[in-house]
Amino acid sequence: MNDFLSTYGFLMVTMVQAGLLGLSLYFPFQAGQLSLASPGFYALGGYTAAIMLTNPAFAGLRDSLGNGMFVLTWLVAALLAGLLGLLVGVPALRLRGIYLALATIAFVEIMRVVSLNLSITGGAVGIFGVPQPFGFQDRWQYIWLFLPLLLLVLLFTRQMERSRVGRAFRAIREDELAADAMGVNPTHYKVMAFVIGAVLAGVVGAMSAPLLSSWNARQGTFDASIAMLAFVLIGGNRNLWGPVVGGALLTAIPELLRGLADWRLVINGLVLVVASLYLPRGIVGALQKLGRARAPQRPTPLPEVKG
Amino acid sequence: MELSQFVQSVMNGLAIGSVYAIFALGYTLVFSILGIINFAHGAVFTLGAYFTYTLVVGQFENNGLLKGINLFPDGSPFAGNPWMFALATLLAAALAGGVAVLIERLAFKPMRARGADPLLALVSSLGVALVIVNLIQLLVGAEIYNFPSNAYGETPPALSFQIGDKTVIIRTVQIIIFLVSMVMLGLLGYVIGRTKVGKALRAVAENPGTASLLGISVDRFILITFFLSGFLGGLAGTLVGTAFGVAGPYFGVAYGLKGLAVIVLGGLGSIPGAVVGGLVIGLAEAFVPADYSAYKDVVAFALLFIILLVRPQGLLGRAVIQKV
Amino acid sequence: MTAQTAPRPVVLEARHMTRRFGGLTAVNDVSFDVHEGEIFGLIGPNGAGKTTLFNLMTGLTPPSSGTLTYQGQQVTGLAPHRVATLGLSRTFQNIRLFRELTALENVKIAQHIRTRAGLWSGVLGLARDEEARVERKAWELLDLVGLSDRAGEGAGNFSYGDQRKLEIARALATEPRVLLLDEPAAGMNTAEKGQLTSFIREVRDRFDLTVMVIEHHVPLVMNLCDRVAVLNFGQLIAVGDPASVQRDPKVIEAYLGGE
Amino acid sequence: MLEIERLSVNYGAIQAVRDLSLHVDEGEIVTLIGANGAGKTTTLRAVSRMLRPVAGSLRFGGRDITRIPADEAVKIGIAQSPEGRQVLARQSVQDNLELGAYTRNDGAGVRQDIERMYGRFPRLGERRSQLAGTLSGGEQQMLAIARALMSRPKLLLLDEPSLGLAPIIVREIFDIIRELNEQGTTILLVEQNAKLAMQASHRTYVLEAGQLTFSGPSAELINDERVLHAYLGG
Amino acid sequence: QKVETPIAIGVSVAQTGNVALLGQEQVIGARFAEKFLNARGGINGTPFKLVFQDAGGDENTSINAFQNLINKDKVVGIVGPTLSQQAFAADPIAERAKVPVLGPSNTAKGIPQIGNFIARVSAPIAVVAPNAVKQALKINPNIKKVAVLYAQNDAFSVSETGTFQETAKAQGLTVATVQKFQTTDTDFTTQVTAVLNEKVDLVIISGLAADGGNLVKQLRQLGYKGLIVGGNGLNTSNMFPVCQKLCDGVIIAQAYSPAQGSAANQVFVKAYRDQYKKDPPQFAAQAYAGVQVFVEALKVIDRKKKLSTWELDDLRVELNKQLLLGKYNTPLGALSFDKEGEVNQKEFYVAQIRMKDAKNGSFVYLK
Ligand SMILES: Nc1ncnc2c1ncn2[C@@H]1O[C@H](COP(=O)(O)OP(=O)(O)OP(=O)(O)O)[C@@H](O)[C@H]1O
Ligand SMILES: Nc1ncnc2c1ncn2[C@@H]1O[C@H](COP(=O)(O)OP(=O)(O)OP(=O)(O)O)[C@@H](O)[C@H]1O
Ligand SMILES: [Mg+2]
Ligand SMILES: [Mg+2]
Repeated sequence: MNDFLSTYGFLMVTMVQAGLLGLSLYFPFQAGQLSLASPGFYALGGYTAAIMLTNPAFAGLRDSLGNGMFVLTWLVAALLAGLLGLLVGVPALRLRGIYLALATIAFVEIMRVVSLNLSITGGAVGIFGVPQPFGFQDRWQYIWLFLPLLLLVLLFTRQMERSRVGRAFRAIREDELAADAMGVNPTHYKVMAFVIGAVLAGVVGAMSAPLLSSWNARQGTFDASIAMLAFVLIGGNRNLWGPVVGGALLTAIPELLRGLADWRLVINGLVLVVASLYLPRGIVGALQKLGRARAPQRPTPLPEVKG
Repeated sequence: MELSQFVQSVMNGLAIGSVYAIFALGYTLVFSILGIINFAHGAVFTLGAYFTYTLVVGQFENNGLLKGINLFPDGSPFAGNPWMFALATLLAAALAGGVAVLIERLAFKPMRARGADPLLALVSSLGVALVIVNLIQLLVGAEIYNFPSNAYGETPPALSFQIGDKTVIIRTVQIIIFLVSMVMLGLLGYVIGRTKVGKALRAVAENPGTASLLGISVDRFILITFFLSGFLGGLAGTLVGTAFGVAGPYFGVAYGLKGLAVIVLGGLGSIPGAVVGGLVIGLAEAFVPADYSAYKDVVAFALLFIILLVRPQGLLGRAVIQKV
Repeated sequence: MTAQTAPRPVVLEARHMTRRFGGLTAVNDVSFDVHEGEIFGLIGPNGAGKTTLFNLMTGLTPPSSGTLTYQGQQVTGLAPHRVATLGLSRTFQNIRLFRELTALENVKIAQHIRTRAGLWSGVLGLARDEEARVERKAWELLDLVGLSDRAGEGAGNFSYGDQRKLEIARALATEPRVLLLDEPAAGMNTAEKGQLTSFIREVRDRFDLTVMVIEHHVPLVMNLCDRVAVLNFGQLIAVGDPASVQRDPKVIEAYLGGE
Repeated sequence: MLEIERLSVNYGAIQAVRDLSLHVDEGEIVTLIGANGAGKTTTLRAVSRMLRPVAGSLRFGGRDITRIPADEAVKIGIAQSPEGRQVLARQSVQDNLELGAYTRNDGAGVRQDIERMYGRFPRLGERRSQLAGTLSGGEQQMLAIARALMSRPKLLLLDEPSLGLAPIIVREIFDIIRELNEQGTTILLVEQNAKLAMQASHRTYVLEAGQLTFSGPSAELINDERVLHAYLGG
Repeated sequence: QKVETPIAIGVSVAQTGNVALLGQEQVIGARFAEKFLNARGGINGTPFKLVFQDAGGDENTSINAFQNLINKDKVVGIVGPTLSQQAFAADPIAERAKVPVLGPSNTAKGIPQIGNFIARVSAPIAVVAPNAVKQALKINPNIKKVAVLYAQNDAFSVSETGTFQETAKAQGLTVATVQKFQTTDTDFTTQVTAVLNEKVDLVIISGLAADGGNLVKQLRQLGYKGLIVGGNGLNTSNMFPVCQKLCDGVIIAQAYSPAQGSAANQVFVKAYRDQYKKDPPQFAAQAYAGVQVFVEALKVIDRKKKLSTWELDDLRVELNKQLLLGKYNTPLGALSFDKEGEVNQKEFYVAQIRMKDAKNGSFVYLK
């Protein structure tokens, strides 16, 4: 068991982490927005944590807060990502479809190049020697951070989907103009979805910097954008479990294929193709199709209050 | 800015931009017809260059299953003569077109048939790209390959002229790339804008269902599109390879991001847009002052961001007018 | 046709509403009043500008000039969701349901402006009562249009006529004061059109609405409407009670065609 | 000319058309009526090969067309003016009409026919270079019908052609239907304005919940109590 | 848990991904060492084996590879990973598990400081950069103005260019322009025309093979006639297909030279040439050295106490201790380590490229 954890513990953590990142894309998706900005906010969160945890400027704060410092990095990362999300989201969300996707990729790319050029982010080398939180000895212990976060986010998402806000998101996804005409303010909810995703990605980033012991500009790239999109699509973009399953699976597959040596990534590519061919609604979509959708139940009638 | 410097920057911009443009032509073609972003385009582009290399040189380095192979012990029939090189390039491009057709058949068509989200094509094409890139690496290694330096005959490597007492220079290969991309643009523009085939393609692009209701064989047109796109990609791969070397299996994939930026900036689905977008981004990069060269990509993407905010449909894209 | 005794108060005032598309003036200097509780018909040849007028009234298309006021408040210049909040709701000529969502959800969504729950109260489940109300009302409205036994079906799977009914239910869910119907009978057969007439009246009475309706089916218009306005080439060529409009030679020539 | 035998069409688990058999003879106008959701559109879409039936067969001019692709159906002479119009929104009116004649190779004849359409629908003539997507609903309907005519079909499938049209234009459409029929075009018509359609057609089929309930000469059915009650608002 | 035989040494380099160009040379070097050293008796007569785990080009894959090597493959030590950024992420894993790591190509500052178990055979060759500039001045004493170009997204190039710039200034040269690029760039027209504008007589490049090669090519094609100095990233024949004949004359700072005269190297070079018909590249030599260092340290331990009798955990610790003590005659020349694990490499080299034809060339050792 211990051996298993030591070998695959890190993988398990990154599977959960990928699920969380997939979810961060899923929020704008719910409101019909194809945003690929998450790696930008993820990188921002990571840098925030890495800087706060290693930069001498914060030494005093670190000493006085102890492990609380880690919690503080999450909060600061959430705040910064939220603010930046607002700043980027308000103009960008006037765009639609691929145009929005590209604007968000542009954002990711700008973040990357800027962080390569700043000294506070350590340039090309990045920041290293990020300390471990809560006396963690092994990487698998990060599951104690990521798993609760995942459960929390899933709960949040489920509740939100069943609420008025969730319905507004879906309405915009289906037909923005009709939603507007039916009283849903599209800008408001699109920005809200985008910012929620940004905050989540930021927090995940802040938790991931200690996980990797280091942080650099390679963490938030176009490739990551596409990978996260694949998480959502392969998992299924119409159900909150989709990004989680997709992220976990796509993260695990190349590792499980290690035995194939040189053929590893060829097969990984084939898996992607086959999955997209045979799971047009994603994995979770396919599973849902098996289990039949339950017809909505009429609520027990109350005494009629007719006008 | 001095005139000579300005002219030089314009030339630099056009040179860089035409590489983006020629990559983007085939990319945008598939997008305009099927509305899918085909990430495998970069891989097909790469393949084009490798195919040409195989025809012209036929020997591989030390790191793949094909190591030590020599296809032409007596020298390749395509070597040593620019016309034969051009022929090899076209053959390779046709092969790349064939590969693109194969990709459509195996990776996209079944998906359409199942009514999948068109975004999923992005994942599927990503998978295809992964397969191709890693197969290349498996077969011939990650080495950098190149064509014989006399591929274009004994042309001078660069041309220069004087403005005042300053010299302005440009590489010959880049002039060739620029010209070829213009010719391809002209041809494609003619076919799509002026012919019945083009009209049918536009109908397929807009709504395949309706198109087939009008008697248009959607399937065939999609195949034609993929072939053309692969052909253009393959051609571009070879040309860019002669300019910069075939820098390993990822060499085409690296253009994917810029290529995407280019077609979106130019306006999705607009063929001239791909070229204009390429040149605009090239120019933007070229005009970044030397001291800020580190921020070249920031400038390109910031420009993209701003242009999109002002013109959400891209430079030459047509705004989708929705009648309510 | 209900004979109007005393004129009821004006709720909608359109003044000089104009919309140009390039060289084409789709709506040209149109002014009219709509009275509270009336069913006001809008007819005219194809391309006369009827739908465009609805778009101007609901904020989907900004007018080139002119204004619309609703109970003294200016409507033009507001975003569509603000217009909806004021109490104007509509259906679309080219049906625009949330196709992949269920009929029930379509109707629930439209109660957005009449409910309050924000992100956190939704997530923390603090808005149970409101949710229950939304749910109940959605079912009531589906009952009203006769679709409650298909509440869980995707709206896009409904046949054309049923989609129109669902759109009406969705528009009603915003609790409008003014209901704008763009060709509600299109795609219904003659028998159904007859039922639609009484349905619209019933809805008007039950929810205390003012109704504007665009329709090409002349018997329905004549039967249903208290007053009718006729547009031709963007201009208002006649307004009045159905009988007189039907006799107007300009209307016969442009729209009805001679027998 | 058209024989439908025991046709069944499903949407996933939903059976939209069940075991339907009907035929349209050469030179006939046949009307298909039925309530919302009866399966009329589904039937037409099966004939134009836009939908794949789960059972049954389709024959056209003696040839089995159950499995041919949709574009092939146009080539052998079947054209459809579809429900929801489906004009190509990003193409001009003129381009839409030209694409309607995609299967034809007589350039001059096509140009002539286009002018003829503009003559019949002056509205379209005024709007020839406007993008079809910005046309009014009724204008789009005219375009959809005109476009279907452009291929000079042997069999014309019209799905609610009067939908959204002003009375004056509805009359025009039915004039065209009669004229075309006199020139030899066979027509299968789906209409909600049942009376008008039955007056114009030779025979009528009544569909209910995906199945045939009555059929017969239009002139007879139009006076049938049950039909009168259910579809004519009598 | 006892050590299993044959003793397993882990190699975790980029076999896939976009740094595979480097990784595949490291694989060749390591394989060579395995074959060659085993043929010479392995570890005092018992052969050892290498276990490869692909580290890809990213941090996560390298961590996973390390976890596999340490826990599943039970290696005694690891040669890897390829990139410094990967090392910052993966090395702490080995440190925690007390498994010695030898970085074959991690040149960034701070690598050996990651921990006691982390050492490297790749010198952060700031030392050699000055020599290359001095060589250029020796060839052309009239050099006054220099242009410096570097890949801003490559950790090594960024630190190397710092040394280059300092040296240039120390030698009394003016740095007329500093241009940045990315290793993924291919078109350098803008940078080159900026350089040409300054009319410099020396160009110094820090980058990798493809971008460096393209820079050289484009400099020459656009008319630059002066000397070019290339950093250690350009010390690879992978550059030849890119700039072809135009590579000729470029002065290269080397951490490894086939011309290095030691017997260890000459045997290695000969064997490599026999098999691959060309000189061994630096990455191969460094990977070879990494494996060799492990093997030699294991030999010493084995002499004291048979390896098969060791507990794995103890052996790893002992190996790390022994490793840092020894002196090694590798193809890189004589190596030893300081107590942090930083390599002490005695010799660095400066060479000039001589192209025989468009494809084949060699690095001619200068001095
Ligand atoms: N976005 C637009 N661009 C150009 N012309 C437009 C646009 N929208 C509408 N039009 C034109 O304006 C005119 C009025 O259109 P509108 O849809 O209001 O007509 P309508 O009266 O509703 O007709 P119908 O009864 O056919 O629905 C039409 O001729 C149409 O072609
Ligand atoms: N895409 C679809 N998916 C699922 N069910 C569908 C779909 N299209 C139609 N249906 C169902 O099939 C049945 C027949 O529909 P069809 O459109 O053929 O009816 P119709 O007779 O044309 O009705 P209308 O007069 O309203 O157009 C209806 O119950 C409808 O809900
Ligand atoms: Mg209208
Ligand atoms: Mg129908």
